[in-house]
Amino acid sequence: MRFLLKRLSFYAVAFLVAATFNFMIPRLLPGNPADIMLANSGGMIAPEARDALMATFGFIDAPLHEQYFAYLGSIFTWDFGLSIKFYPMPVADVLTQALPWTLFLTGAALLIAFSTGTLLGILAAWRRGQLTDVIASPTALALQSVPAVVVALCGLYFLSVRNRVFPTSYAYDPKLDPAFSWEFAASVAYHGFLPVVTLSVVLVGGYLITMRNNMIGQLGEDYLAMAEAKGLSDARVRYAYAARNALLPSVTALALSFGALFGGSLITEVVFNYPGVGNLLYLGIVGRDFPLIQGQLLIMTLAMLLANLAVDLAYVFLDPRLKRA
Amino acid sequence: EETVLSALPEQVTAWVENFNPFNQTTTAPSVLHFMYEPLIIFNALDGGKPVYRLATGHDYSEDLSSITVTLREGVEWSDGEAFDADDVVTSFELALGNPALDSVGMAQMLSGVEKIDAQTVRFNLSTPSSQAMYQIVRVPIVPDHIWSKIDDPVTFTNPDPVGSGPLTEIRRFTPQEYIQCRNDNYWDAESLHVDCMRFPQIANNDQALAAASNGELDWMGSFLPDIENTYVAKDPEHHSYWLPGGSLVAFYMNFEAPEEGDRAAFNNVDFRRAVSMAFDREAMVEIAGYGYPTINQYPSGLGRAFHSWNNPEVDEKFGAFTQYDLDGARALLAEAGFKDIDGDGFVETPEGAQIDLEVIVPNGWTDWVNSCQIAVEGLNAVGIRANVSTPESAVWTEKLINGDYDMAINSVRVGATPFNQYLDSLHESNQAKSRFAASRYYNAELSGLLDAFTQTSDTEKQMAIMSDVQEIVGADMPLVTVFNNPRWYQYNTKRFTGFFNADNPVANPVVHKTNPARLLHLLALRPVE
Amino acid sequence: MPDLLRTFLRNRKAAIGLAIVLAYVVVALVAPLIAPFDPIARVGRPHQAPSAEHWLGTTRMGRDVFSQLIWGTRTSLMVGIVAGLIVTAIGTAIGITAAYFGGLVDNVLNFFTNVVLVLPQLPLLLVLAAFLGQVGPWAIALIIGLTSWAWGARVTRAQAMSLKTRDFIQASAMIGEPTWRMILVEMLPNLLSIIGFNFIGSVIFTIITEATLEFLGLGSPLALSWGTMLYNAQTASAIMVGAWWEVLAPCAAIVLIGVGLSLMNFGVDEIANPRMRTLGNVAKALRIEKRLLRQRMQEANQ
Amino acid sequence: MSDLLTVEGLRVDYLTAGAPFTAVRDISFQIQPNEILGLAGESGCGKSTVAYALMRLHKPPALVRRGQILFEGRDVLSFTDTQLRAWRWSEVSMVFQSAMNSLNPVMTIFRQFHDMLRAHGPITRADAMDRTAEMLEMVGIPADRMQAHPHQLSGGMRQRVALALALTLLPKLIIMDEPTTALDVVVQREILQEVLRLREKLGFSVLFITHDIALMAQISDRIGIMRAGEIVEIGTASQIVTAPVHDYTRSLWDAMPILANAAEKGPAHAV
Amino acid sequence: MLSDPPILSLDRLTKTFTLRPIFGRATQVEALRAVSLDLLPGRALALVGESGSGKSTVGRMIVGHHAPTSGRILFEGRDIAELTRRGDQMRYRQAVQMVFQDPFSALNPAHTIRHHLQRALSLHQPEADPETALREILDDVDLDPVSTPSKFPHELSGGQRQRVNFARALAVRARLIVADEPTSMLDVSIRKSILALMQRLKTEHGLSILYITHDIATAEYLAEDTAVMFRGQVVEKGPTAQVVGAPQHGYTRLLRAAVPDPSIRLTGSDAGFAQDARQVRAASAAAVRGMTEVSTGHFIADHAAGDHATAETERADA
Ligand SMILES: Nc1ncnc2c1ncn2[C@@H]1O[C@H](COP(=O)(O)OP(=O)(O)OP(=O)(O)O)[C@@H](O)[C@H]1O
Ligand SMILES: Nc1ncnc2c1ncn2[C@@H]1O[C@H](COP(=O)(O)OP(=O)(O)OP(=O)(O)O)[C@@H](O)[C@H]1O
Ligand SMILES: [Mg+2]
Ligand SMILES: [Mg+2]
Repeated sequence: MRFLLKRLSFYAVAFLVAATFNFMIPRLLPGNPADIMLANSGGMIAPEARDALMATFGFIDAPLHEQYFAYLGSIFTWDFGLSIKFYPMPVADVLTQALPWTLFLTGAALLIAFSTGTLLGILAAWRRGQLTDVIASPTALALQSVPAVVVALCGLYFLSVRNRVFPTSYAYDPKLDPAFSWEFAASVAYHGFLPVVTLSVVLVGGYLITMRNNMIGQLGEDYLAMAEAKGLSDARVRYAYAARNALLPSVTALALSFGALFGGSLITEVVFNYPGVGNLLYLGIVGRDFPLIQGQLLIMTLAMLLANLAVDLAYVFLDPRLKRA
Repeated sequence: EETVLSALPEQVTAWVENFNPFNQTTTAPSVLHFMYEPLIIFNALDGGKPVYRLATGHDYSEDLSSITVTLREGVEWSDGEAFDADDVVTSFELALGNPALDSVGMAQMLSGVEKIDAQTVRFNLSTPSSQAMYQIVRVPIVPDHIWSKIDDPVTFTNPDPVGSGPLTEIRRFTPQEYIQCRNDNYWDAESLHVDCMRFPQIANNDQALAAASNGELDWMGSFLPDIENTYVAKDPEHHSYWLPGGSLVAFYMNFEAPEEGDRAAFNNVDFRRAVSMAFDREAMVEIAGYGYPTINQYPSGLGRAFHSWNNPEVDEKFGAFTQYDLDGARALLAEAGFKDIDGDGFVETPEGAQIDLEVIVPNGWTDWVNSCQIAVEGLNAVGIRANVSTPESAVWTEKLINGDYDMAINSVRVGATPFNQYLDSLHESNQAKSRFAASRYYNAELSGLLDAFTQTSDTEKQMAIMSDVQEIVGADMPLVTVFNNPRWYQYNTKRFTGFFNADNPVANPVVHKTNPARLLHLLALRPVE
Repeated sequence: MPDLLRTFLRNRKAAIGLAIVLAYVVVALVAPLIAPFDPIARVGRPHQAPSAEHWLGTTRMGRDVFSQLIWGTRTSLMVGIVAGLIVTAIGTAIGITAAYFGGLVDNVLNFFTNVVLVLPQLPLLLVLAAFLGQVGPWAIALIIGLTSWAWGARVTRAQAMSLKTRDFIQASAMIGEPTWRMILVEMLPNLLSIIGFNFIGSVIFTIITEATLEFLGLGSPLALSWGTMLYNAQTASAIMVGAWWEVLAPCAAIVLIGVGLSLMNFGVDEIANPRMRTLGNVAKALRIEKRLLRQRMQEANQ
Repeated sequence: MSDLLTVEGLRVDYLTAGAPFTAVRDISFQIQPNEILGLAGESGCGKSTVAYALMRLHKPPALVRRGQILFEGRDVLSFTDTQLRAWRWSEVSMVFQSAMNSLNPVMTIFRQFHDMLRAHGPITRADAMDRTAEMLEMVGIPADRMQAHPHQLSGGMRQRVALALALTLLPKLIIMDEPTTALDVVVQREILQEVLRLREKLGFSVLFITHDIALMAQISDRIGIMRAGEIVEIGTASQIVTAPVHDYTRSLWDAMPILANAAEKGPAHAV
Repeated sequence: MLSDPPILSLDRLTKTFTLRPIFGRATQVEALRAVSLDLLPGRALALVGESGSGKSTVGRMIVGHHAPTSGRILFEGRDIAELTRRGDQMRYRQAVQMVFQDPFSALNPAHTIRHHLQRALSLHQPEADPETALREILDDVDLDPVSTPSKFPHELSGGQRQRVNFARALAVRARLIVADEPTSMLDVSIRKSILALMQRLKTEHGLSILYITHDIATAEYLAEDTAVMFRGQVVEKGPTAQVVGAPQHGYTRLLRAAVPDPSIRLTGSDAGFAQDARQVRAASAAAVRGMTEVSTGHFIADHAAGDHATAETERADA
């Protein structure tokens, strides 16, 4: 339990630091959101009207520390103010609308990439120097160094623009209403296909290489020879013994890859006009939607921390050496 | 069978359920005009002639200090209530009483709104002006019986809109699409042949192009690259476009530039003319703008749309200064004493001060960035040291307003007459107050002429005043105009006909929410068969 | 040192990687000599397809894509290397310091590292880039350099920690080596492979990230780099109008250098991790073994 | 043909970047039923390589180039995978150099037994538990420790678990590759005593590999001395102790300090 | 023989480690319990005992790697905890050097042998001509002075590496060497030559040696004095001839009996050993109240009657 408490307190402090950081950034950004908003709408506006608008957006000229505490409070009440870009929607609502899509996108991609990457990594290590390895490893290597932008653009060009196999935007057919129906699910799958594949392609290489290296690290271990000597089948030795143990460092690597996952999903969402939080963040940045940026960074940080925490827990679960009966 | 028109008035990442017509930013783009009918539509393509909608007439008082507007009889709101002067008064009081709703600036323009009788309203102006009605009609007219009960009209999202326009019923609303349908009580129902408008959410040009070339959109206004190939060629029979000239694009020079050399140069009219001659306007239009903008080589910056106002003498006298002529520019510079003294390949002022121009352009406004690069190529070619810089648009705006720049590309809205563009950009009283009047050019004579323009409603007199204005601007060249932005407009005749185009230039055809004439356009459309 | 290089080059993957990277370096160095056109001059009609004159076609602005690619190599590579150096320097310094001094120093540094590690990096980078306004490639290099060191610090620390428990560190402490010598002379050389790994990885990361930032329009559109090329292609809807060369050229350049650098990293990994080294022999032994087994079975059956 | 195991001209190469390295060259020996054969030699002489090759556990880049391994007359090297799996552990098992590493660190002791039992025929969980308990008690470990993970046991206990594992299927031959090097002498002695006791009870053969020839002399019936991949001398334990023939064997004895009073008793010093 | 004052004395040295596992409560490990020993100049003291009995901990505390929980370490009569002046500390550090068990890990793989020795020389013998000194030292440890300096550690065999480690101690002009199982990772065939080297260093250079091992036979070969440790306590100490030749304490006897003896064949029926072992271990774990001198300089421990409750729970082997 001590371990968990320690991790939890780390995450709490990390969150505070990150939150403070998030607070600082938009306040240092040049440009005034109201002006940008009005410039975009093409109006010439009187200073009084402008100030009145600013006030409705919650831009009070309070001292910094008051703003800061109000901001910290907002974390707990989940009240990030009103979005400028989506005025008069509260940021929290905007985010709540977008979050499921990002979760779907990243979750599906993570699942696909991690399982395929890990599986191929196991096979590549097991048959190292053989065909699987010779093909999969260099491919993984190449994929690992391809930016998400490139994959997304190529996917968009070849599969959506040249050959209209997949749609270029949306999370589902706009003509449909969200419902628990096959039709809707199929539409979500169809629209999500390219984004998920893009993101998976970007991630899979890293997982493959990590797993392969971990596996190779395990291969010389005596307990594997022992397992084999015990007359266990090849598959059992490979998965229940070698892969199971090699998975541990892979899980740590998983935590480290969340950054890439979030970054990748941001790009993917922008390129495929996918209505997730990454896309929102980009819009927020371009439109100087401070409340949105702030809320955005905050939940992204929170998501990172939760993901890391989940990995910590998984690690404890996977490694009995940490438990101590 | 219902007729549904798919339109793309603007690119967004998600529709926001906001039908407050006073909101200038996130309101659904079909609220103004389609849901809330304007009083009058001034048709810029028809010399600014009024088309009466909720109003049936307007009269300036003799001294131009007030306007009396008569309202149409027999108009009903979509909930069946009758429309009358109370609605108009309430609407203006909302704007006057809530600065956040007053995006048109009524507070400065009006001293009050009076109900004369059920069908008559009088607007009292703070300062006499013959131009006031153009602004007044921009205020949306909302029903008194609903809006007088709203506690906070600023944050009110108007979830169940009651309007006077042709399409008031929100049939379906999702962040990715919404459909707005016919008002059963519409007063002008016989003109209306479109049952519903569908607004798909589209986030960027690429997606707009994809949807448009697929034939999914009937009426839109997007930048489509290489339009002949990417759009028209996909269905030559039905896909078409028309890009009439819009806002004026000009290079602004800061007469109070921070560096001494730059400042001196900008205050020298020959230098300004040389700059203008160094600009390859054609390349800007053809390459940076894909051929979509309308080139503007009027020395007065008038623009082709206002050709009927043109003073040909000005063209004759100063026309050479808007032609691309590098040698001419060099000669002009040399003549005016701009020489390369230190041998770095770039000229200095006659006093020997360095000239080093930074041309600012908002990051991301690609056609402008490219125009600036073409401009700088020309400047460098004639020996003026210049380079481009791309601050964020917010910073760019700030710099323009604060005068913290050398040269900038910028645009000015055009109105129903040439008056607006001159007023916004060159009137003394506006200088340094907005980004449109950023050049800090003070000319009392010009300002006097513009003031006089507002004091008369006599067209003859207005023409004469405009001629003089053009004379001054042409001679002084305070701005280097390069082209007029296109008004983005594409249409598909597969399902509807009657679209405005160059052969049928009834009114501004754009579907964007800033164009009131789009209502006329909507009413002109007929479903196929 | 030459020994190390030889081991490195004996690795086929590493050698190929090095060759690719060197090719890029050469291109970057002699860019002015080999670029056929001025990369920012309009030298052709807009969007000309690849031809004998314009090998990779022209951009929407009528600029030569090939020349842009060559000049872009210079920027992108420099940015990658500069940011890589910053990342490696900070990561190594923090990692070694934390590991060597341990205790409170370690706690503080490690905490700091972990915090940076759990921040969502790309989103933050975007916000920072926007905050700085028009950011040129150098500013991007700096931003990336200053925000991306945490991973390197973590692996360096881990490696240095295990190194610190090795007896030779204690042995040199016992003969009275001063601290700085222990770190610089005794520990650092043994961390070279992890540092190299970190550096190469950071270069890849920076090149990718820079391209991404610029693609999103958060860089300076005037810079000449692969990311800007992508951005300009994007704003010109190059994909939509069928000017694939404008998009694919920078994509290919990024992918290829990425692969080259990754291959080098593979090499570094194999040097650092002897288990990785024997892969070729493993395959060979397997083949022979299979053949022998078949023979034996045949004999047994006869 | 009463030999349990016959090794004929076995050669094992390691493929390296340069020329292949021959770790074991032309080794031949036999093991009789119920016999302990010791294999001694300095580090790197190829002892473990032999052990692994006997069970066909060698992994590339190791390669059995030549030779024959006959187990009760059957040619091990030409077994199919299925035959091999069935043969392993039920007839030949192995105790590895370090028990610390030969037990899977993330599995309970019971699961490691269960896995092995299942691989050699259907067995219920309850039966597997009974069998595990029985085996653990046989080597002196309380049965309730079967749910422990290896890291929860001491080194000596782990070595006993490994021994119990190796004995579970009552194999005819157990290969022990330096089973006690990681332990201190007292524990080592306890475990070896255990092995000997079990052998008397169960009657299996042992290939005992170590570099400690004094230890080997105490328990082996016959001893082979290896050097650089070859067996330089093989003979009965007493012959190797009292009358070593090969110089290398003698030098091995010389290199070992022998306890003074032990030397008085034994003739090892007198060459 | 006992007239020389000890170069180093351990006075009731105690060391308690606190283990903080990720899960569960912190536990205390009493690695050393009131250990007192004397090291005499020019002599070797062997420290033998089972694995985990605290032998290495003694060594590491002497070289200052751990601080004592209580008790004192006296160097030439002065408590080293009181050596506050930098010069004194340096002098002590230089005087006491350690040779590790793993010969490879003790040399920096990134540097040549020359680097290793020259650094020691330049730090501690700045006046000497580096090349000559280097050659002499290599000669002293029977390494080829010509070819060895330019080699990297991985180019040497284990025995050679261990010689380099001794050479480094010589270069520092150490007076006491703590050798923690210096031969256990070496081939049997060269073990004796390393022992011979230590023997020679002791006699020719007058070095004191703390020889940590669990191999009684080598202790007998090298050391004049022997101390036997069990569970963090010294249970028997005295001249080697007596401690090894005629052990008095139960645990020493057990240890002595367990040493492989080629002349005695083991049989399976000899079940008594394991039983003995269990009993002796239980008895020896109890706290030591004092030492009884059974003959001159030969002490054995008196154990407290009750079982000493150790915090370690995982210790017992059965
Ligand atoms: N994977 C490998 N590649 C190349 N050579 C190897 C490999 N594994 C072992 N060898 C070599 O084969 C020889 C025999 O090794 P083996 O492990 O059988 O020795 P050993 O007698 O068991 O030694 P030890 O007593 O240290 O366990 C050694 O010289 C070793 O260096
Ligand atoms: N740094 C440490 N932290 C916690 N416990 C330790 C530490 N160092 C040693 N111990 C514990 O102290 C006890 C004595 O360890 P030490 O290494 O001194 O034994 P040893 O007699 O040298 O054993 P071996 O013969 O195996 O080397 C052991 O139980 C060990 O687990
Ligand atoms: Mg071995
Ligand atoms: Mg020890």
